[in-house]
Amino acid sequence: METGELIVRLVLIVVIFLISLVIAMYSTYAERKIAAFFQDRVGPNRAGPAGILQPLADGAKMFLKEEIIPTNSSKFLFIVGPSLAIMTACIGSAVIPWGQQIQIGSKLYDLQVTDINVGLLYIFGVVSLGVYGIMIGGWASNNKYSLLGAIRAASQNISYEIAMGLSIIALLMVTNTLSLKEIAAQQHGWHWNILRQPFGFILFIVCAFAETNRTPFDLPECETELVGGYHTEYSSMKLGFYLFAEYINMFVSGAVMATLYWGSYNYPGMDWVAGHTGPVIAPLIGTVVLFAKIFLFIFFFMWVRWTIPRFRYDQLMDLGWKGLIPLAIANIIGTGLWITFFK
Amino acid sequence: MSIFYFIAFLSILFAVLVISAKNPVHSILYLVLTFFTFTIQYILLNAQFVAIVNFIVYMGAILVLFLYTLMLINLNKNSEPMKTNLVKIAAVLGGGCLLVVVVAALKATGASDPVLFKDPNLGLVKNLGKVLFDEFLLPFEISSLLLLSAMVGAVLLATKDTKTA
Amino acid sequence: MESFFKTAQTVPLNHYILLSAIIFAIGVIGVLIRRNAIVIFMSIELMLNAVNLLLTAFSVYRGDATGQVFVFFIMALAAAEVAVGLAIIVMIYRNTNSIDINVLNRLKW
Amino acid sequence: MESLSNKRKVLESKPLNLWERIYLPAVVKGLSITLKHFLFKKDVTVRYPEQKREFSENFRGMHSLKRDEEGRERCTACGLCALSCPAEAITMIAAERKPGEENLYREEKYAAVYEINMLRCIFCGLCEEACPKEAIYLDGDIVPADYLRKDFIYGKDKLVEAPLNQ
Repeated sequence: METGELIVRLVLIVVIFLISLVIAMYSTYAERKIAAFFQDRVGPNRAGPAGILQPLADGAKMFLKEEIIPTNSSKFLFIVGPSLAIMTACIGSAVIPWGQQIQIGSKLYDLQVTDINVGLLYIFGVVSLGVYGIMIGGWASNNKYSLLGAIRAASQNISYEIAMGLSIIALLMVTNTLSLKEIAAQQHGWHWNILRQPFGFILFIVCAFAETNRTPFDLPECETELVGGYHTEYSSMKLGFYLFAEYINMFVSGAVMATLYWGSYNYPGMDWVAGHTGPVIAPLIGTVVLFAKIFLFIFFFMWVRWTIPRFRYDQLMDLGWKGLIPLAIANIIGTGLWITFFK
Repeated sequence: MSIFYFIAFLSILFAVLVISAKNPVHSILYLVLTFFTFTIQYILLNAQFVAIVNFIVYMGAILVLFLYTLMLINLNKNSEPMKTNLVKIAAVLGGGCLLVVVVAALKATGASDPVLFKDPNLGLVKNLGKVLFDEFLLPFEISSLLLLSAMVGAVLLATKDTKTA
Repeated sequence: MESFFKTAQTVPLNHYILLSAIIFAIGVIGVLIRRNAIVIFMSIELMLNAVNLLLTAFSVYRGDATGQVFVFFIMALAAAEVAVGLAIIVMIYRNTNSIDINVLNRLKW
Repeated sequence: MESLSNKRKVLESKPLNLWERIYLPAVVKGLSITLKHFLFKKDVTVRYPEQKREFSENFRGMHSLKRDEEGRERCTACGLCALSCPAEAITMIAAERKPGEENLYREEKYAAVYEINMLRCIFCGLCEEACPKEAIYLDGDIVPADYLRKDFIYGKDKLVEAPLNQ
């Protein structure tokens, strides 16, 4: 790897890291604002114009709060839990292609940290690892509610991972590759995968809700039953890490859904735009389009949160095992038949 | 090259910690770390697909299941009653003997060629898929049957018996 | 990337075998010294993984994908084994309120 | 048991049929309702410190100690308000009026110290009813927030009405 490419990669890593942190910060603000609009309220509007500085105020509050480590907790693991949660949330974005190749000077650079040829499985692995942060934190707190939250998180994540994997398999049968870069490139113009796998997408997004622990599947932190769920004992920035991890997860899963199903950086008429703007501006427009899609998904996550009540735990398990998994298998069979007979 | 030895050292260290940790939850977490070092070994061997499947299946599913079961059972007694020291020493001796035999056999063969990547694309999905669905199609199908029967068996075992309970 | 993988190429096959043997022996010792059924189970997983590593190393050494395909079969087997094994352990726990294998020396409760 | 008032409604909880078990139609319906609120409905909140909703006529807010038409304090420190207070929020120390203070206090006895602990007060208005001199009324604003507990003990400086000719 030559130095030029290395520098671009490093810059990209830092930029993506910063972007995901900033987006996570402002997701908290957006969540509160959007919740307010859905409930005919105003939302935070004190810190700065229209409350735009609210995340900074929240962050300062988080840092200044007293940090409590329960006496009977397993202290090392108590600290490892939130760190692991935010780490697994952050590394998922490494394989997502953020745009087309961009031309700097006379060279083409990928807007992707790394293109491993099992990229999709990598994301899947990172997602499946995400539950460790919750489980370790919940167990280390030495608290019944935390432990129950951790157990719920574990069984929920394992159950929905299966359905998620099966829905991805149907997608793979269509795309014939595991590399996210190629999947993104295949969806040129308006050939988005959602048109070929609408049913798989619905399964995927339901599983994504479960994997990111968002309402209606936020049973691990269900405050009506479990006080605070797995983060009952957490305070200060360690709690902040858990909350942050949830929002980063939301951002990354939005990016994955946009990349896999909604055409990544592609948009109808992109060739015409590329012809008129040149090789530097056009990929950037594509990146903007990708981010617009991601923001739409984040909005959708919040929209659903403030609309749909939480599932009961047995309903959640029923939906996962008796609903989504058979449907995902049916989807695979249907896709197979379609490929065999119509392609 | 030195990466291999470092990672190998870590694997052995964590493996020893797995069997020596008093608290079973700590054992599992050390096992996670051990498997993570294995994943790195696979990547060093350029067996990308095996690496990622090891990552997903072992770390993401099997060990979470272990952790889940352990938390479900929730043994509040901090440590299980350990076996007596005599048994422990005997066990270590037995394991050591096994190791010595294997190493001796290895010595007898005397082969120590370096591992060369004859085919750099060996561990990639395309290559493995072709072998798996061509040569090993029947074992593959049979393993799916195995998984299905295991699933049925697990559900049957874990369901509470309504007659006796 | 290419130069990165060159580093692994100088490791003799012997050392992979040695590493696997050590891990395998640790797994065996773990089975022998522990009384907690779950930890014993984990030691078995450790042994399976030692074999996996060795199979992959051989596969790369021989330039033959068969070894890696076998790793998948072992993983499928391990998954099945874990599902059934953990179900049995949960069942044992329900009956005896313990997962200590020394309690299990009776054939009938 | 037979219902006496016949107001009881019997809710039927049937098992969900297939259409309901897909969840999606209900989900979409719910989403459309919330989206309507998101896009079209005006927010109903009052931005409090800047905007205030009008108080009702019988609103009971902060206390004020009244003066009579000549600007003299009406309170005679009889202690009936303190006695009637269910939350025991009121304390006072009485003093005798000196000659030359007739323009300040209406009666011979007056409250040298009059304190209400606003953290204890439940704004029931019993002091207002108990007062024989019509000296105390709960006609003020909402008691403002503060940082320290001691700042919620309101003395005469905050309670007594401003003098008339100012």
